[in-house]
Amino acid sequence: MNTSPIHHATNGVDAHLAPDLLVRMHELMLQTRLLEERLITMIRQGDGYFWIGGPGEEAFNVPLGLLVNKGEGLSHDYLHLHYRSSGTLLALGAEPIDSLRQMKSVKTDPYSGGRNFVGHYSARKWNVVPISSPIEVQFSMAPGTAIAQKRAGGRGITIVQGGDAGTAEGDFATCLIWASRPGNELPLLMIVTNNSYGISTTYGTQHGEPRISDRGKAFGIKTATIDGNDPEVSYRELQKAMEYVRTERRPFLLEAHVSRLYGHSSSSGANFVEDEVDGLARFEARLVERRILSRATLDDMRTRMTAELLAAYQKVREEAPPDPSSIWDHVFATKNVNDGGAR
Amino acid sequence: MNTSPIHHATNGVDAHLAPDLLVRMHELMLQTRLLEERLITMIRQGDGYFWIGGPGEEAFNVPLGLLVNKGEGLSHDYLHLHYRSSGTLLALGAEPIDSLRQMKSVKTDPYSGGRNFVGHYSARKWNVVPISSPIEVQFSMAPGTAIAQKRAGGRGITIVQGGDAGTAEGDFATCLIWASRPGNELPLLMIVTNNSYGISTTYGTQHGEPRISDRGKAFGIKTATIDGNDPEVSYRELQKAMEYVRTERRPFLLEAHVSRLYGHSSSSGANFVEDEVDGLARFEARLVERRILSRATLDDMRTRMTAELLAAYQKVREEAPPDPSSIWDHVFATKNVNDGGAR
Amino acid sequence: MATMVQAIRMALHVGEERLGVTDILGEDVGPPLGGVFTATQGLRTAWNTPLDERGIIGAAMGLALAGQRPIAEIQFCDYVYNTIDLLKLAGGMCWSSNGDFNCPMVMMTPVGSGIHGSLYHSHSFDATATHLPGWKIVMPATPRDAYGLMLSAIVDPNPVMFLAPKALMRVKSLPGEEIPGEPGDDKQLAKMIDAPLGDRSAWRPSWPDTPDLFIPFGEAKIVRAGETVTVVTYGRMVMECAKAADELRAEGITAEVIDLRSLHPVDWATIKKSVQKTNRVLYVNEETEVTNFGEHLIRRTVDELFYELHAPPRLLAGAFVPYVGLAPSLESASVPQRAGIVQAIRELAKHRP
Amino acid sequence: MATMVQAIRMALHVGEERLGVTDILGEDVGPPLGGVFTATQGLRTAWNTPLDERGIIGAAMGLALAGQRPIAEIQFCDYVYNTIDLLKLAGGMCWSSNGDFNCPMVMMTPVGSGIHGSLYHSHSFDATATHLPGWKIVMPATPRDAYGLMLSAIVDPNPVMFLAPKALMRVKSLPGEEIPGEPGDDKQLAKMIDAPLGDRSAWRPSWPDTPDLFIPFGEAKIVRAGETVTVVTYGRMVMECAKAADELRAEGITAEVIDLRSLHPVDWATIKKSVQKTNRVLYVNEETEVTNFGEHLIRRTVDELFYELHAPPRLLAGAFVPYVGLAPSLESASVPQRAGIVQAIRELAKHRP
Ligand SMILES: Cc1ncc(C[n+]2csc(CCOP(=O)(O)OP(=O)(O)O)c2C)c(N)n1
Ligand SMILES: Cc1ncc(C[n+]2csc(CCOP(=O)(O)OP(=O)(O)O)c2C)c(N)n1
Ligand SMILES: [Mg+2]
Ligand SMILES: [Mg+2]
Repeated sequence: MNTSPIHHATNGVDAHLAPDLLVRMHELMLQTRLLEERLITMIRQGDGYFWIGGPGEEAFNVPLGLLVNKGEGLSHDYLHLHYRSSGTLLALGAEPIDSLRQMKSVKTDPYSGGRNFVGHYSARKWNVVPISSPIEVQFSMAPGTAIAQKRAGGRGITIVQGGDAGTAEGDFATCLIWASRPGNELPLLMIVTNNSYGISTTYGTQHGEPRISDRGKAFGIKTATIDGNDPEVSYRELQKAMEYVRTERRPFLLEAHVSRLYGHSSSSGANFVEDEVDGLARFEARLVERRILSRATLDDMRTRMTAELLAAYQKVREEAPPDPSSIWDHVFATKNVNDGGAR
Repeated sequence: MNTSPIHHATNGVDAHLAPDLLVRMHELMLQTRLLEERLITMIRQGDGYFWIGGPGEEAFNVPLGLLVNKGEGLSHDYLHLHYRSSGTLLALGAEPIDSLRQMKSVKTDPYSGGRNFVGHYSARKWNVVPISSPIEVQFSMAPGTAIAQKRAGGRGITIVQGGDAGTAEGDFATCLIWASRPGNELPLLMIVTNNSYGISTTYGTQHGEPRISDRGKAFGIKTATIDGNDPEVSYRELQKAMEYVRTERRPFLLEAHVSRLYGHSSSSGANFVEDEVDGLARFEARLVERRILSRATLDDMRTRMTAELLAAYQKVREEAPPDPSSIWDHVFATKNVNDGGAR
Repeated sequence: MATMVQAIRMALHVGEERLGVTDILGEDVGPPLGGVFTATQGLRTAWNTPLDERGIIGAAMGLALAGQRPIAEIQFCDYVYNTIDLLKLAGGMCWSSNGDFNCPMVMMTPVGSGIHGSLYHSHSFDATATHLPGWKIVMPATPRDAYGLMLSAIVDPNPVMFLAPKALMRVKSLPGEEIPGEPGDDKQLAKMIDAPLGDRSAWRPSWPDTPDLFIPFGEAKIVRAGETVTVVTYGRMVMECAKAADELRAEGITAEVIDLRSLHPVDWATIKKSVQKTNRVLYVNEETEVTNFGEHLIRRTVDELFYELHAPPRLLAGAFVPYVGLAPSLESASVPQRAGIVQAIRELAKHRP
Repeated sequence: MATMVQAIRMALHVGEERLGVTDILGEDVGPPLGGVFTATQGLRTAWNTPLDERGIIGAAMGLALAGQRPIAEIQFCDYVYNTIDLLKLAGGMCWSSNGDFNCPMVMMTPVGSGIHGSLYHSHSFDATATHLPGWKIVMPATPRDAYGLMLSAIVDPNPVMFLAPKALMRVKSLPGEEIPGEPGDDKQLAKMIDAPLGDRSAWRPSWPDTPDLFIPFGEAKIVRAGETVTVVTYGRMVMECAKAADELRAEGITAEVIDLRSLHPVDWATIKKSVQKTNRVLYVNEETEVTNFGEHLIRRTVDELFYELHAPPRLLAGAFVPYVGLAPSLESASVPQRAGIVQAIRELAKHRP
């Protein structure tokens, strides 16, 4: 594998990513952060009941979203995400206002019609399967889309992502087993975003495995553990891993160390945590240092996006709640919508 | 670890086990085999509805039973076994007739009162917790007895055993995680008796891990893969592993390759399989070659034990079925019996 | 005449040839065994999975989300209980995404007692299953119904549970209840579609040409017409109730026996009409009796038919003990038996308000 | 006055100090958090587990088999559904071994809606739970009952489920319903046993001296005496039903509200006596309504009291949809509300046979 041209092309430690890509990544990272901060403000103001999200994971999740081969159907990538994936969704092209809608539980929430917590996306047009609250179940489902893609051939892959604590659930092991069946190895990128916490419980008190990614080794699964707080590292390592999965049609287990910048959720206060690495701030400093963006530009961007989010919030505040009788909608499907995509 | 005196004492590849131990192991192995064959005969004659058992695993399970520190309570070993453990139970001192009783579903069945399938033991006096049919659940329960033993100190350990296919269940991963929590490593010997089959499905078609024991490595768990068809190897390796677990109070994952000499169960015909290694026959040939036992003695033993089992069968055939109203017994316990042992 | 297990196999064949079934997955469902009851022998899309029920249900869900048509087998329903969270997710997929995704999969699993299955091959699943919103649930009592309900399950855009009474797997169709297209001669059918004993690597089935026969969900079947008492049941108990009805005919008691065939949706109209005629109703199933689907039906009965009842509606179900024991004395004390059904119908018939 | 969560904490303290509790295990139950509802703050034997519900239940079973007294918390009952197979094993341990082993463990978990919990923090578990033989099941509606039922759960030799209505966690005891020994002043109690915000590493609770108070299982409590209609409920719905009864008093309708407190065993005698007096009965709970424990109680009602009913027995329960939605408009359309209870009681009261 290591001799494939793709790996060479991205392997050079000094090879910087193109400036316009860096700018694009930064823009999405900033947008993600401001969106999450707006959501936190909303919950503080009583415009929602619960907040959970991904501030601290932008440096990993934005590159992930940019690298996804997005679209509907088997030739595009399937995404089995969890509740910290706003960066990925914005990078795919999601509208920030729609997250405000889900936070406010209004009828126009395109992800769940006012039913689910914020950050619980579903976007069939991009193969983003419904995000659910139970930890790690996505790792039991992901082999299914990957099996379909293995059979279909092509370059579409399945991406599944979860936290570090969740790897203690049997579903994580299920995914390792199912991804590596001899002769049926799956085009499946397994991602663990390791923030060293499950709510209040630190990784080190519950896990004897120094690297979660090592769990892939017994199965012959390729692995890596990376600094997910660095968007350039994330981008390059994700690109490598994805290219391997796309072309070899075999699994890869990627562990990314990330931060949890506002604690677990609104239940734990959603206050900024000083002693965690802020990947966005670090990246901005680097962009300024490399003269790719100026401080003034950064300030302008922040002001503009903040205003946009405020305007969006004011709009959402006026939107209607779902009708009570809508609880009866979609208990059953009347037709199969999943195979409507161009395959 | 490797420098501990115990390991040296048992490590020498040439150090034969004492002849009386070999004779004792052989006797129990033969008894186990004949018991299983008697049970198969019973099912053929309509004296039972289902047979499952351990012919082919005697060379591993008998040494295991002999090495157990048997008794009730935390200072003795807890056993979380599965349905192929007759060799272990006979080595602990179980009466063969009691297995016939469970096969015949009579009231006198001491393991379940005529309720459960044969081979589903429960023996509180030896810390053998109830064996149940669902695959691998014992791996989720075993950490519990081991936690109690870790706290109690002493040399008592927990032993959990299951098949190869069952390691695909999340419970196996649960056991790895719970056994290796930093600072709370458990005195837990995890055993996989790998016969390369789950019913009709071969290991190689479903499992990408060349050695199941390798799954322990990411967790810093000590591991070994051994030839479980050789009772001398089994004895020595079990002794080493157990001594490590007893003294270090840390987990060990032992994979033993064994045979499945009469197929999966009566559902698959329970016919002798010619192309698997017969550990008992191989061991007998070795004992004869080393002049520890003669062919004539072996023949006599076989004749005597066969007669004993026939007599036991004739006795059991006359025993009464459980009363219909006994279904209401033991739905609830009226007192706690588990803490009655001397602790 | 086809047995139920042959009927299921033929339906699965039709499914994979004509109705888009892409995967029949489960433990031992592929070659060489083709299922512990032989239900999946010779099927093109059947493959063996790891021994991991969560993986099986999860993979089927993923396949369904990816536009495939999976049929997931749980080898015995006794082993489905570590997947209830996933079943809930599957049943709630369409609702939780507000219609963005649906989850068209079939979960098939053998249920019930009657084969001396002891603690872990005797479970029923209908109480737990009917409490899961978003699932359609069927349970055939004849080979023909198994065939037709399976075809309907395959084309449904929702998750469908196909509960197969294991004691009926080898029971044959009755005359007049054939599967269209099945060969009249049992031996011939067996030769065509049952894998031979021994080495099967070269064997290929030769499938009879059985047409589509979609038995709609929510249509019960009146198995015995009667005037005195309504008996509502499903699965293995259908035959027992029918025979109980036959026995009672000599006493002048005519029981109307209704085979629900599907539990969600349930054919309430047929139950209602019958109870309005007989004014007495007995519900029979094998499940343990506390928080039992029959109790749901009793609730509906008293909600809508209270003043038309000439006797309290009754449930005959499994004893509320942890398991069905292996000894026949235990099994028959735990699960409704013919004599008990006869007795219950007789009591209802004789009951004077 | 103690809140329910404080009452649970005090009971657990008594458990570990006097009744042999060895382990209080679960996700985030140990320091620093002491439970997502603070139920396990400051407890000596509370420790954090990996994020693995199967491991939690399994470890508790192993601990119980090894003579320990574990209390296993599932953080929300919404996350218990991948362990039903283990719960079945625990409930069947004594039966399957014919009395050789028992399994004395407590499984505690928050249940129900009412905190804007959305899809996965609003589940009820009583339907699934009551279908599991071998378990005792309790569900308190007041702090004092939580205290007394927990103590009884701890000393029981069987597996006991302690279902805590999450919406009531912060509700305080009413006068006359204090826990014996609790300080009269809320602030004082909070200072003694609630962990401070911020760094808690040096904090130690100071426990009030609360005596043993074993509330026996199977004894319901009459929360409102009445003559017109019997209302049988538990958990969060007790308060709603009591307030509904209070509202209706002005109309001359007196509802007798019964808080079951334990579901297995259930206090049938109290229900029966009340229904024999009122001749009308409403069952209320939050669970989705198909195959619901209230339907079991309706079955018992028609089995034993059919001819004493002046109206069909009714169930008011959760809508049979996959989840409770987050928007208040959705939640109130899914779960019984006060107005609906009032209406149902009124209808029963006015019903003329
Ligand atoms: C099955 C399950 N158990 C418990 C919870 C409650 N819970 C929500 S988030 C969380 C911690 C998750 O930690 P981790 O997997 O590391 O992800 P992170 O939140 O740190 O990104 C827990 C225990 C849940 N949602 N699902
Ligand atoms: C949870 C569960 N799923 C399925 C079964 C049915 N079953 C019984 S034995 C078996 C195969 C077990 O294989 P393995 O773990 O390798 O043990 P072996 O029988 O080979 O010793 C299966 C699938 C079961 N008992 N439990
Ligand atoms: Mg984490
Ligand atoms: Mg095996």
